[in-house]
Amino acid sequence: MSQQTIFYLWDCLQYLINGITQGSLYALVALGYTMVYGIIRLVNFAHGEFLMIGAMCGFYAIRANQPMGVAIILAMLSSGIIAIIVERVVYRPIRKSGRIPALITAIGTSLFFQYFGQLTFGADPKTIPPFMVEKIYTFGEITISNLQIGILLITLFVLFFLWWLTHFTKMGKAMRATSYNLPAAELMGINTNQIISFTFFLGAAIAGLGGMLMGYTMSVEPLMGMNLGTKAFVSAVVGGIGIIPGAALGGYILGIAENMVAGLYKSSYRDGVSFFILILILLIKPSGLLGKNTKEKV
Amino acid sequence: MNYTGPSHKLLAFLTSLLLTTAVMADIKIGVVVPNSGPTATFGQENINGVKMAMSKIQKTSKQKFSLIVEDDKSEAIEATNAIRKLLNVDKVNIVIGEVTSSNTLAMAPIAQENKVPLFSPAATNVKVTQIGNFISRACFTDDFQGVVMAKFAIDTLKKKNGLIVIDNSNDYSKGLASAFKAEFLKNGGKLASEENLTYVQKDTDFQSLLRKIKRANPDVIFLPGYYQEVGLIIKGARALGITAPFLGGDGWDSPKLFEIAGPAIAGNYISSHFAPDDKDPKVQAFVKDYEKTYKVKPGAMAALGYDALGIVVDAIHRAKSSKSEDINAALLATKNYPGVTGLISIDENRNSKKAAVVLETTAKEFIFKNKVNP
Amino acid sequence: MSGKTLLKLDNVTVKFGGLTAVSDVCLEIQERDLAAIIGPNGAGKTTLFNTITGIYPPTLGKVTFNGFDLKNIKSSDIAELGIARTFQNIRLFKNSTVLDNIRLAKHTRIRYGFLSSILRDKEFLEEEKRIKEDSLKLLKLFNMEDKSEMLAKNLPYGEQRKLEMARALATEPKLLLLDEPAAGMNPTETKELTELIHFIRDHFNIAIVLIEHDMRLVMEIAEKIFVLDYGNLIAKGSAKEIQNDKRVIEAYLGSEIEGI
Amino acid sequence: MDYYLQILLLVGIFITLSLSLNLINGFCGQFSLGHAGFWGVGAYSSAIFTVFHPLGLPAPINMLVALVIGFLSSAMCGIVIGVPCLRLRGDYLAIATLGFGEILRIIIMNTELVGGPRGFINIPHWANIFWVYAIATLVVLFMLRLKKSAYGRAIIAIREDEIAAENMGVNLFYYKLFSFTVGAGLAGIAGALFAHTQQFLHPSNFTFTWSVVILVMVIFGGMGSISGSIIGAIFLTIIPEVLRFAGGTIAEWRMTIFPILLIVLMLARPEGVFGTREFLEKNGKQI
Repeated sequence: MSQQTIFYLWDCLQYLINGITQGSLYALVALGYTMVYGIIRLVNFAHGEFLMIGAMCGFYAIRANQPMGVAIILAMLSSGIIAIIVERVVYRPIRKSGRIPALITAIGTSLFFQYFGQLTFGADPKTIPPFMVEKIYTFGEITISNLQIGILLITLFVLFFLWWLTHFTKMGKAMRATSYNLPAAELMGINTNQIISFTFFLGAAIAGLGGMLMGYTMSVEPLMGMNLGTKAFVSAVVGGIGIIPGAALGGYILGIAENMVAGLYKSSYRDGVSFFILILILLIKPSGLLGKNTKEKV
Repeated sequence: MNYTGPSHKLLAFLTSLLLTTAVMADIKIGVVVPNSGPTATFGQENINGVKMAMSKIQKTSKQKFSLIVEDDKSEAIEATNAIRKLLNVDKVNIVIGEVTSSNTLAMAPIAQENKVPLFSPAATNVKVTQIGNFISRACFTDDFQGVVMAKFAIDTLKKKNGLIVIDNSNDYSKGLASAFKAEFLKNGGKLASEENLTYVQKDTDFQSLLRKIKRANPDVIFLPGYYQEVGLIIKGARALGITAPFLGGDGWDSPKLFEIAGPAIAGNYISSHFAPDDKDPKVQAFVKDYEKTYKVKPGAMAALGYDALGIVVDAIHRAKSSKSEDINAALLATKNYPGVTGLISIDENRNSKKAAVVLETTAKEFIFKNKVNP
Repeated sequence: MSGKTLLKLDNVTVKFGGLTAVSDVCLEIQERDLAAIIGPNGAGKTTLFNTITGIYPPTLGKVTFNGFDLKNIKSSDIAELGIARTFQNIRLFKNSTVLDNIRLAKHTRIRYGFLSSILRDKEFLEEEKRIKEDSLKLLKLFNMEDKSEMLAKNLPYGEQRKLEMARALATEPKLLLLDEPAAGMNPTETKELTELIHFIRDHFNIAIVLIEHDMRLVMEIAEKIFVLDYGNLIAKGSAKEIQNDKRVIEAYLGSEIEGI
Repeated sequence: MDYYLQILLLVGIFITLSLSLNLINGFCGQFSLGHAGFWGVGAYSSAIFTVFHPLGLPAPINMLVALVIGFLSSAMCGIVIGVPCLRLRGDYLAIATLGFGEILRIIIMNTELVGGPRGFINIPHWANIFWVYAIATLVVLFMLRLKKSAYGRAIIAIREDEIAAENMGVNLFYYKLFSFTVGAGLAGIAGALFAHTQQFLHPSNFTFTWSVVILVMVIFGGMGSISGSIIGAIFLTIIPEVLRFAGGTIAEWRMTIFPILLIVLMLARPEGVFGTREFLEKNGKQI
């Protein structure tokens, strides 16, 4: 093999590793989209903004000299609480009016928080220090940082936690029942409103965590939710919206594909490739990779 | 206002001041900035500079000015709506704006058609002032910065084995890069690799790029990008053992660069409009005032906003008229205006001719290195 | 039982994944037939209708209508060939007027082009006038002409069922499939319906197949009855024959024999 | 008054745009979130023609050709996107069109010929308020006539109930593709008008956010209502501008007021101002 080919292969490996890191972040944010969609069939466009609010609170906590752990917990809590408030005040009353009004309301909420964020927090990007001191390990031509490993481990932990929660706790079972058939769950005595609130809280809190982890690569700014939210949303759809493992799968596929295309071809097509994959998947299997095909009953 | 220019200028200025203050009615200055949307970070700093200049002028000048500020949401449609409102409803005499080249380009045909001067504080794209004779700017163009840094690399740093990394998502980076390349090769430099090294905004991972740089092994790297990506690139480069200095343009010029890159940022150079630690007393007074008002150090956007308004007010005084055509003529005749971003003259292409400052990065901040005249 | 064969199902099987909804069904409908398909819930009756109208293509077997093999023919083209239907859970165009529901059903009979409709030329105006007159005539047969400008969703339930039938007839079919036309009706309304179905068959000279649970209605009007159970055709024949069929009684035991 | 003229002009362009989306979303019930992409394709392709290859004929003729080019190029994109996507339903279709809209914009962004991220400059000023309202009037007339023809009835039937429509002889694919293509094409015309009145194009005009703005115009007035789309376009173009004059805090916060109004409207009247009816039309009965 020529020197060039060897470099090429090393590069591919490196992009794969970077893709997994980025995919982890997408997955964390995608979980919230998927859980909310699973339970009330709403594409929650404001999810990215919940994340932004959390990350902002985390940033101010750090600036007030709080330790990183406290800041992360604060970020998760504030994301979660804002999600509960929005669900209670805005989404719940609109739910009966059908899906299109609900979708428009979600878009409106998203726009509101974007502009609100720019006016209250200022438009300038704010940096969060990484959640641990960075160390870089080199293997041959590739490098891995302990932060990358940390992000992967945290994501896997969150996924494991969700799996445990949905399969082995009363709350989780109620969530699954609600998601399967909301009116039926209600008849079975499940307080579905409470379940929906909890789902919003959980999804947003995980997104808040994702926002804080992003301190590693990105800064926090009021419009961060828009870019990240769109990608995470695409991940959720690619994996099969409404399905928790699907969100993770979609996130990793997108992360890896984006890094491969940006590295080996051109980074201007980084955003293009995610949408391309999205459309490809929708055309081949509209319900997503792990989704089940459903036929309309006549 | 204390002039440092030749004495006849001072005299002219004083007489104009005397003559005009008595005659003219309230002069309206419109400003279009992005106060929300993706480029709001520049717009918000810029408008701070403009407002500070205004309050300072209102304290000393007898002439009454009113400032009408419009937000354009960082969008071209909104920018054109905003300037039309300023021109037709508020009937402003002159418009300052916008900070980005694309939105200035969107507004330029409208200003030109209405024959009202449009003076951009920070639109550096070459094409902006080519739209017409009512469009001018307070900053130098992208080309100039490329030339400045190529000269700096060869003359001051004595480095001749260069490499250029381009942010492919904007014209700004491409403009600087091509000017740098031409000047660098002309003066005996050579490129360490023929490969196209590019990235785009919002990229967060640069490993592939960095490894290509490392393999090429240059002794100086020109990286005309914006601070967010630049910070990450330099941080990664140092971690990977790339020791060559990076050179950049005013896109780097933000305190955030140091937060993003950390201590790795030390030992690189940029060209910019303004150095807060410039020993010039005008600059020091500006920095002190700004910090007092806004609790942060001013960046280039604030300084350019401050100067843009200063130049406009100066032109209005010299024009002795509130007619837009006269103000424009006076504006284009600006010679050696002593701004905080240098001694500014408007050249025949309606661009600002002024010195660029070269700043060196330490671990914490930019320090003034030298001035490069056009 | 005269006339030529209109609809023929040869060994039709419909599977959804592992579930067999209809299994190896053969049946024939002649012109001017008045037939009924009965069977317990989940027997595959509606699926059979869906297969005939091209919504779910048969997994195995063949559907022939008026000599055409319906394989790979779109629902819309099947409608044009002359099969019309109503739905178990009324599917009207709710936010359209009664008249527009009927006019839409005339869709396949319209000859003017897109440009004519935008330019409103003579061809368009004449044809639209004719369609309107025909539609109102049809509504008159159903005693609904005075409601032609009401929105479909504002009609009472019984009239919604009637409108669905009128709409199906407006496509000018040769075969009309009625999916539980009497569902939710009281005895008086059901009686009217019986008369209406007879009237339709005689006035329009078409074949009618209905799915119905109301045995009184079925026994009164159906000349031919097909019995489905778990996707299998377990019996066919006249009302008398069916009433005495052992397998039918077994299938219905304890549930829906009250009408017999 | 140039400023008021500009607002009036934008209102006219948005009337065409919201009607074009209403054909897809409101009439046919196919949820598209990528409409700004079609708008952009029409704008850019017509401007490529007038900037680089104008015919040696008077400006109005060139403008007419530009409108045709805008229509055809966007309609073509509509077909290319519609053929694979229209099999999808509801949210999935919305997401797919969102993806395509963004891809169109990314392609524009990466095309050096049209200025990429700098924007497309020097577009001739060949259209004006008369052009804009002549086209808007024609589009309104087109939609009114379409609505009252077999084509319109078939398209509306698809919105009301796809399966029933198909069983009444409506070829779903054909009519969905028809409304998608014609809707895209009309958006392309709006794009051509936009390009030749603004004289400047930037990819940021054609983002997902703008697709949403157009959609909100349609939904505000009522899906399927022609007069609703007109009211929606007028209201949503004028409100942000009116707020400019409110001065002080309100002007500064105007961008947050818009989404709040939107949410309140949805809570109070989810079917939009007119529902599927027309102005002065009650219960389907025309007065």
